[in-house]
Amino acid sequence: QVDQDAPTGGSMIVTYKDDVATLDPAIGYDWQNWSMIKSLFDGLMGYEPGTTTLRLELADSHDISDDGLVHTFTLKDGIKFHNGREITAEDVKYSLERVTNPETRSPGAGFFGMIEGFEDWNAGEGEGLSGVKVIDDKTVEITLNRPDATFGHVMALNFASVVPQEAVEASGEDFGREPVGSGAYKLADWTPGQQVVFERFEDYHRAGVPKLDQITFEIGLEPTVALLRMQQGQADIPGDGIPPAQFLQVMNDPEQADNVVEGGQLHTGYITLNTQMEPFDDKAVRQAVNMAINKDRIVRIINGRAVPANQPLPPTMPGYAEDYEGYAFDPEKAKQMLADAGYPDGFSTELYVMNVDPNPRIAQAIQQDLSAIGIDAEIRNLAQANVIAAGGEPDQAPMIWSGGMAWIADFPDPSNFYGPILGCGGAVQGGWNWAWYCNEELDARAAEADSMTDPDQAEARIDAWRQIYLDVMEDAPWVPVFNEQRFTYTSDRLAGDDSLFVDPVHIPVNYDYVYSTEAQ
Amino acid sequence: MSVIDPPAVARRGRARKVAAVLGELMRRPRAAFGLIVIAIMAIAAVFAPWLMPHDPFEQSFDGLTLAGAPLPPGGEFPLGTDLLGRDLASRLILGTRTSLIIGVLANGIAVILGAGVGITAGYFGGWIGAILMRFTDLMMAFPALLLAIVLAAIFQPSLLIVALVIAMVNWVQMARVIYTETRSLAEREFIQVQRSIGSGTLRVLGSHLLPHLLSSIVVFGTLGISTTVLLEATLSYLGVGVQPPTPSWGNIIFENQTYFSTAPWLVFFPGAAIVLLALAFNLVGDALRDILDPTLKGRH
Amino acid sequence: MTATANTDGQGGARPVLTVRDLQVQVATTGGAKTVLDGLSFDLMPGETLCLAGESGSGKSMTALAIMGLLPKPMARITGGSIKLGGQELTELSEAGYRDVRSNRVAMIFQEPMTSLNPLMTVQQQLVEVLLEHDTCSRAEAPARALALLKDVRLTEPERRLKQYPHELSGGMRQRVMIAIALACEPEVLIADEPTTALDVTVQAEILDLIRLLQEEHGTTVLMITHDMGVVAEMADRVIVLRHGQEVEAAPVKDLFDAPRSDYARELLAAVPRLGAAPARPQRKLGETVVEVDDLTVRFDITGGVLNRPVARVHAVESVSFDIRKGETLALVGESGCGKSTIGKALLGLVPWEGSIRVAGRQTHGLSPRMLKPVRRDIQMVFQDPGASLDARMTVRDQVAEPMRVHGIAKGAELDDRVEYLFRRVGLKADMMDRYPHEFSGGQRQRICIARALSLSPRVIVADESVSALDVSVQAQVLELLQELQSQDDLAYLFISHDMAVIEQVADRVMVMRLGQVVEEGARDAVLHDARHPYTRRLLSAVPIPDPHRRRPPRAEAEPGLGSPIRRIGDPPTRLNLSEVAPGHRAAS
Amino acid sequence: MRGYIIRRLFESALILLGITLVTFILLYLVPADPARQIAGRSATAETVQNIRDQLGLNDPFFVQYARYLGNLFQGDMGRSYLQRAEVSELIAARLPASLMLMVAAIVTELIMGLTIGVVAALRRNKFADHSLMIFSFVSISAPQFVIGILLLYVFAVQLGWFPIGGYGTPAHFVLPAVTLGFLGAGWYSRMMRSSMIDVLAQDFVRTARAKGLSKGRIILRHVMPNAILPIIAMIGIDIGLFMSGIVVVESVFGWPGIGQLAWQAIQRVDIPVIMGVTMVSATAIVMGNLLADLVAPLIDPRIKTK
Ligand SMILES: Nc1ncnc2c1ncn2[C@@H]1O[C@H](COP(=O)(O)OP(=O)(O)OP(=O)(O)O)[C@@H](O)[C@H]1O
Ligand SMILES: Nc1ncnc2c1ncn2[C@@H]1O[C@H](COP(=O)(O)OP(=O)(O)OP(=O)(O)O)[C@@H](O)[C@H]1O
Ligand SMILES: [Mg+2]
Ligand SMILES: [Mg+2]
Ligand code: NI
Repeated sequence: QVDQDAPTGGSMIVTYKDDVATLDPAIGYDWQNWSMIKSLFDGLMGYEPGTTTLRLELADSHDISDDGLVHTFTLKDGIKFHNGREITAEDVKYSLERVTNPETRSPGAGFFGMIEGFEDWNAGEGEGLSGVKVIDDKTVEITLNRPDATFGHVMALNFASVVPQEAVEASGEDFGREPVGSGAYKLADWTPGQQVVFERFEDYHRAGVPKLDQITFEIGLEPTVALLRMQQGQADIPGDGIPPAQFLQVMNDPEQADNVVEGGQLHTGYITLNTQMEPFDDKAVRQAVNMAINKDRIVRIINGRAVPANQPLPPTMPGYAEDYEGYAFDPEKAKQMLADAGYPDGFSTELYVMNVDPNPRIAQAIQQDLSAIGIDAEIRNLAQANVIAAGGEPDQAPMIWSGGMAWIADFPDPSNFYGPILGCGGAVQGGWNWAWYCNEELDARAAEADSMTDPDQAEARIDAWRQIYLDVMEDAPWVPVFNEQRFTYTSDRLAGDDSLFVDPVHIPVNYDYVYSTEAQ
Repeated sequence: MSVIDPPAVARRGRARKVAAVLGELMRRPRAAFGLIVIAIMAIAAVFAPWLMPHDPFEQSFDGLTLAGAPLPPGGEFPLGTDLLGRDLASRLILGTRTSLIIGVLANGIAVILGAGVGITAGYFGGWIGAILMRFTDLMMAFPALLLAIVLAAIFQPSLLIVALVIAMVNWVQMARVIYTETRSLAEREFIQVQRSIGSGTLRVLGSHLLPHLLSSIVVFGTLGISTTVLLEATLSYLGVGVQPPTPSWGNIIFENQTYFSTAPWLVFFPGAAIVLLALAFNLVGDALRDILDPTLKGRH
Repeated sequence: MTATANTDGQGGARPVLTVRDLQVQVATTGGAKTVLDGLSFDLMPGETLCLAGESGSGKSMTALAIMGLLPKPMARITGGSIKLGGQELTELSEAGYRDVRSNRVAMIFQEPMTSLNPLMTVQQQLVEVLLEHDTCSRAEAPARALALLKDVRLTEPERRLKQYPHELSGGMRQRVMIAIALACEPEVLIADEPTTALDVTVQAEILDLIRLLQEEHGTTVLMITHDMGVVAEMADRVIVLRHGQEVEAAPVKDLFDAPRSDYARELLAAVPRLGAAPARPQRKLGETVVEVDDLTVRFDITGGVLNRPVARVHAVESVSFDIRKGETLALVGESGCGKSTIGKALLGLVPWEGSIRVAGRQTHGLSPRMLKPVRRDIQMVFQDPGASLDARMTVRDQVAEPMRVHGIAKGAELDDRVEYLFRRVGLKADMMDRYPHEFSGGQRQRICIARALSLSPRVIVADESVSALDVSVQAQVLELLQELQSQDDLAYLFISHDMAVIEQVADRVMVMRLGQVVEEGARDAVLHDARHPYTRRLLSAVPIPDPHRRRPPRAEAEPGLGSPIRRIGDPPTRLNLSEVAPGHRAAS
Repeated sequence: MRGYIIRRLFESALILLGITLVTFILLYLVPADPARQIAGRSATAETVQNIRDQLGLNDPFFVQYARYLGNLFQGDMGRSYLQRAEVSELIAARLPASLMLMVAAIVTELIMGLTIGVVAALRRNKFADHSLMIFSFVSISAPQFVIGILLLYVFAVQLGWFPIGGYGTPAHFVLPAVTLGFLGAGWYSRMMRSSMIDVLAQDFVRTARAKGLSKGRIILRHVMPNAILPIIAMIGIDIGLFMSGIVVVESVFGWPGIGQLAWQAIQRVDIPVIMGVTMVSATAIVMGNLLADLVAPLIDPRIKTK
């Protein structure tokens, strides 16, 4: 997939509206800095460019004990931080302990719950993660408290990036502004609110990578303006994508449409139905709602930039049930079901939505569909933080349209769509399980699936997950509405395999592997 | 030259005076135009259900192209459709309600409050003035958007709350301008005369200061219409105001402003409605000021 | 008389200014109204032509028409021609007029209060006109400005240059206006009641000044005045106007000797002559209604970067007097000596120290609410009628307002009373629904009087209340005041600079200078047996309404004229009044 | 006057203190938990509690407020919850850009607004007046986003006179300043027109004409200074309006100012940043008002500052 002979050199300009919050891998957790951090830092594990296939990154080897509990990593030789120091096993241990240290307040700490000693350490007790042992300079041994098939993916998360202790300590809280990692690029300049510049890291551990000499992120540009810049040849990638308002315009212009790469995304947009609030505590009502939503029309409203969904998992995720039909759009039947459930005249409820286009529009489409079966949903159009707060209360938001805050997978594994958003663990005050759906049996099956760590069991594990999600749909705590598609618009100056431009883990593109046609 | 007929003025009595002023307004073409526009909008607001060509909430299937683009004006939808395929004309007519309430009522409260505070502070000066003006400064620096967010989360969003928030935010500007003008008017001799007559404060403020402040009040009052109608949209966006799908001119603009290059009618028509409303009030206000300012009589 | 050679006027010389069949109309609510009808006259080089006539007869309109300053678009010239030299002015564009104004024809306006820009210092307003017409270089301008202020005898001219109009008394402002008008040494000077607000000494000085200018530069003067004394003293020829039409035009002596028209005869008969006033009717004086003891008013002058008080105006220093029921106390004194300020203090309009009792009530420290009943008893007619009327209210409402405030009358009764008051001051009832700007200066003054009378107070402070009235109306108003006095035992504090008028109305006279009383006593004692040199000077400056009699030479101003503005902590020395005769006291 | 300034500064400090309290209360009432924003989606309830403890969010309101004030007096505005950077640094990095834009915008709107106002007043009820009036209302009613993009499209893309957004050279200032200026220009022009009309009718203007002064001088030296009096009061107001317009304009033009910072912070309940930005903008507004009150007596000698 990756053109190893692609020339190196050249540069590109990526535009963004929002300022980069931080480049600290333990802190950064929005889709904008996620990929940037990926290019500045490396962890033990990574992905094949353009795919969801795990590969070794800084690690030279990864051995798993038979019971799946002990993972032994050896580091590659001669790998260096941007500051020139060689990376050792100690750095791996330090990095994992840093991200799980409560003082760090990392939003990713919870991912490492399977590592032995996490509970104590994360509660502020003990001396580090007891499960992480440094065997020698190059070897680190990580012991888990339960077998976990997702562990490889977890070690590929940004949060598991290896950071140099001395640089972290020198910068303190400002490490996010002065990041030092071992990624393909190093930070060259950061002018707040204006630009961030990455430069090729000459000592990168993969030869011939990255392709570009320099990436400039121009900050603070409204997407509409970014598009103007693109059209004037002053930018190579609008980082925020093609603005919805200009989408059709771009796509209807063959010359521009030519430069747009379309791909899937590990994303699902859904409506949560609070299963603990009347009347959504009645499964029949939830199913009726599922049948009432005209997903095709919603997709049309957003100019076809998504595909209708019928289950939680997106089509590109392993475990997606191809032949599952879901709840077909059938308002008549929905109405009947409501009547059978004791709501012949429907009922009134509220639909919470984040106030950024196109979400209020989608909410209005949903509202119209609901009113067709007699449900009168009042829209509560609020700022993101307020919607999240309302969802975290057991009795506040009967329905939430998840768009804008919706789930994009952290890593390409079906389990990632379960725990916080559908499992009992998330159905707590302040949790992300806004449907307040808690099915203990499914939780148990999920734990079981994740303990199938043997590569031979991979197939069976995926099947198990597939069934879990189908069973979830039976209970209908959500109305999956659509899976967003990605449309990456690039300039003529950039080249590379299409998959690099819709890389599932790098948004908007895989910075390390795309190359410049102007390079030689 | 148009002239107020003398007998009508010669008889005093409030009602007659108002009638005379109204008659004079109607005699001025521009003011009459303004009055008519206001009347039409008021009628549109009251009789909206009978005037709308379509259901303003119906996301009509043929209101969007297959690719999901809204339809331009013409044909079945006289002013085109919005991004959900709803009839823009109907939504504008229904939106008149919210916008009139905000632009006239909320803005009116703000004007009255602002003028009141400004006059009081400017006329009395001293510590009353200082306290009022510092309070005004405080309100001006007040993080109103934050307040809006809190209110949105605590209360059910409603037009009343928006109106209150807007009145709270907008009176400040008025107060400051009126304050400075009052300060310099209060030094004038004809105001001293009032004191020497023993006129009560209310009389001095109402009968003598106010007419001299009228032009500023007209300016602020009419410009305030635009700003409040637009502010309502911001507040709706933050969840305080009317919630979708209820239309208001402001939120139609706000929702669609990024589409103005691809679907300009979505911004143009509601924008034109706001300008028209503000302009209408301004025409009437200007004429009123002319009529009430005798030194300008005969000019128009 | 200075320029008798020119009296015949129609001699061989060509007129500087020719007015022919001038007609001016104003737009009123009732349609166009002609305020000037077919006026024609010639102004010969160096002569002084006086326009006299009753208030509202169109005198100011004539002046404004010549200046091209008729208030547009209310008033406009509807016929006739105005020629300056050979140039037709009525056809001039605004830009063309610029060279004429100030440079060739300058004008002094009737109401000084509002005629100066409140935001510019006196110096700026003077220098501006000098530079505009290239009268002098930028560097010389301040010195010229200073010289001009000295020419118009402004006290402390250096300081005045830096002051703003609101810091000056009415007379001072008028002098500044005159300085501005004289700045470019125009060919024609139009003076609309130039000395109305001035005390007699200054009036005499200004008149002398105008004459001097006339002699030196051959300036032609068109003077508008209602004061027959001034007419007699200044005019070569006189035109008497009535209702916008010429009633009589004659050389001044002919007019005074043998007026041909009835109206002119009437007018001359009404002229008060100093020393000719009848004795005041002997009335039993009632109890004291106003008691002023040790009244002191001071204003701080702030300056410097930090705007701290740098000096203090000692506007009134320790003045004591009382007025009894039915008595008229006249207050005379040079402009800026604090006369108006005393009046304002009586009404509680300026902060003051000392003691004031009105009808037995001490007013010091009273709140506005507590002052309200006091203010029913005492009313003031302000000096500048233009500034003291609200431009946005009909005059009917303004006259009715005090009665509404005090709840004296309502409805039809109120209407009747207002109408009655209007008639009493000589205004027609059909004018009641007009706004102040639609009246002439004298008419406004009468409106103010009507307003003050509306409450039937016990005391009226009349601040230059008849100064802008032509003699016939003045006589009417004075009669009215006297009538009210004899009917209701009204007491007056009568502020005026016109000695002849004072002689007519006053029971007692108080002469002020620099905030202090210099002489005080019964009318005849002060006017006929003046003890203080200042009083004598005042009296000698009174113009005599008889063109054949020359005013006796004026007593020279004493050197080192003081100023009410003093550094902080340096109060003026207080004068001691000593009794020179029973009831007659004077400073030594 | 010095006493007056000192007193006003003291009052301003009190106002700012009041603003901190109000803002703090509001933020306390906002039903969104910053700890959860920090903790992320994968966090457990204990982690969230832990974070609340660390940030002191569990303390009683007044303890939190007192702590904030205490730090503020030592010049410490805290660190951003989400960016982890010092709030003072975040603001310092952006404030100059915003302030410069503000000055540029105010100059622009004054030039535009006053000119329009004067022309409209002089051409009162003529064609020019009516078209300028419509212009004013359109400029007030048009969303700044739309104006900004239109200007960019015409002057940057089509004509190529200015860069397409960004910051640095004087050329970068023009379009954002004009966009922001539009709103103010509408206000100023209406106010100026109205007060010009009042002043033109006054006696001293007649005096000025009688002096034979040129029309230009009469307007500039006599009418405008008097007409501008009520407009001085707008300085403070203007800064307030500016602060609300800045978010949109900065994002359209990629201007590295505090508007962006503020907006993101509000969206994500980043309390220290919200507090910091509020303080900065409140200070600007309060100072603007103070300035207006100090300038007024300099221009109008009749107003006394006692
Ligand atoms: N705008 C106006 N509308 C109606 N009448 C007006 C207007 N302006 C002036 N007049 C009338 O025009 C007449 C002439 O006024 P003018 O000012 O020339 O009088 P005047 O002779 O100067 O009187 P005075 O000595 O009192 O100043 C007056 O009767 C006045 O009432
Ligand atoms: N508000 C004020 N601030 C400062 N000085 C003032 C103020 N009002 C009056 N003065 C000064 O007080 C003094 C007395 O003024 P006042 O108006 O009483 O004089 P006047 O005797 O009435 O003079 P005129 O005959 O010219 O009207 C003058 O020197 C004047 O400049
Ligand atoms: Mg006159
Ligand atoms: Mg006086
Ligand atoms: Ni007409």
